[in-house]
Amino acid sequence: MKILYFAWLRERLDRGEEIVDPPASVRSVSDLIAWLRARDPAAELAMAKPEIIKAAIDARIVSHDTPIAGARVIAFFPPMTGG
Amino acid sequence: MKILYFAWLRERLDRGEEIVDPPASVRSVSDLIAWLRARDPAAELAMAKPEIIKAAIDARIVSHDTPIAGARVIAFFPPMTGG
Amino acid sequence: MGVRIQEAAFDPGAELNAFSELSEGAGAVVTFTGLVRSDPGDPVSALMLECYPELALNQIGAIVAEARVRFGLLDETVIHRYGTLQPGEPIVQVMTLAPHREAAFAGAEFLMDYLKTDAPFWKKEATAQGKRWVEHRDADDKAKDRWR
Amino acid sequence: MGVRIQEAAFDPGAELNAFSELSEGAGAVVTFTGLVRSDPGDPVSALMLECYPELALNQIGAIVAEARVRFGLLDETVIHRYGTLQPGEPIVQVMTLAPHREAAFAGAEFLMDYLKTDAPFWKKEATAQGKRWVEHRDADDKAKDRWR
Repeated sequence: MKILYFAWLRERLDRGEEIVDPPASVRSVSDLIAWLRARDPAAELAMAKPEIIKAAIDARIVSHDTPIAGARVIAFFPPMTGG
Repeated sequence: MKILYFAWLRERLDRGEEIVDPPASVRSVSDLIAWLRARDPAAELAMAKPEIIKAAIDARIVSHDTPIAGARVIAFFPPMTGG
Repeated sequence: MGVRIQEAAFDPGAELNAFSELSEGAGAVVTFTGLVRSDPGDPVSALMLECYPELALNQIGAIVAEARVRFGLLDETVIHRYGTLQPGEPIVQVMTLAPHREAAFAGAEFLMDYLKTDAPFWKKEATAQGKRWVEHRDADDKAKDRWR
Repeated sequence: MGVRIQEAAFDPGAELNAFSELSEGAGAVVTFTGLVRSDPGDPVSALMLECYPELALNQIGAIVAEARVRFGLLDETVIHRYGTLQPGEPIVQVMTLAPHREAAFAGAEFLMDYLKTDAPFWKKEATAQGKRWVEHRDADDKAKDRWR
């Protein structure tokens, strides 16, 4: 699956996207954040407060307990400042 | 002094303005309305409900108890429907 | 600040662009454009707008000055037409410029609520059944009263 | 109905004129134009707007559909830019068309409140002290909550 990062999350990770292949035990968005943090010190720091990070699956905003099975694109980003 | 009439008041009186010279006993806007009604059957009807008629002295809106001494132009009109 | 009472048509977009020239500290422009409304179930063929221009300038000037202080506006313009207008034509345009959107919206709504009840214009509609004066709406008084 | 996410500049007045073409039963157009704001005491030399376009179209499309039903709007358009913008440049424009002013104002305010918190854009300001991400404002959450 493809992961997208936006704003300061993208900057701190020094990448806007990456392809990952998490194991089957990674079931929810929360699980995915924990797995991404465990495999990368930059992600460990950038995502240290998961509660302030928002997520979208296939361009729909989701809560962190949403299953990721079947997802093609998962995006992570800080609170939005549009308008 | 000059009197101006607007909207349906102007139509019912069939005039937009007139010059009048009321006696000294006509002190307030209320007095003027009563005097105008007494001298003209069309005004008697058109101004039959003074409470719904608004007044302005020299292009400033005033209440009916305002003295008219020194006024150059007094306007009468129904509630406004601008905007 | 600008108040214009005119018989001539105006161009809403050109007015907006002229109004929102670069102004330091400005972040929000709100534009209200009022159009001659024709109800599909009771069509209006024309709207006659009568006006007392001297009083309109005094009344609108006072409302605009109050709005500027009350909402901290950076600029504001009111354009109001009189004469005979066709359905769909712009009657009135109010524009407010402010640092943030809350003030720009509140200023424009405040100005419109006051124009409806305090600006000396009177509307007469031409319909298939003849001509009729538009009645003053109690809802407009209530809208104005919320700013007290 | 229209939602446009674009890097190119737009002309606020031309957009307003194109939007308010004759529409039967329409009496009110409200236009909100958001400008890149530079505080005189802490000037901004440029604003970088990052965007997730697919999510923006979904989010704004849903908000616009809700606004249309909730306020009985006849039409509405949202234009939102991304990329690098200069102070004073238009970032966003929201336009609503309705029979009466109350609905047009409420619809435009509702759309702006939701765009601030729910549209996937992130602002970064360039200042004399360097670049900084604009913080999400709690006041924007509160503004949105009043529509619940």
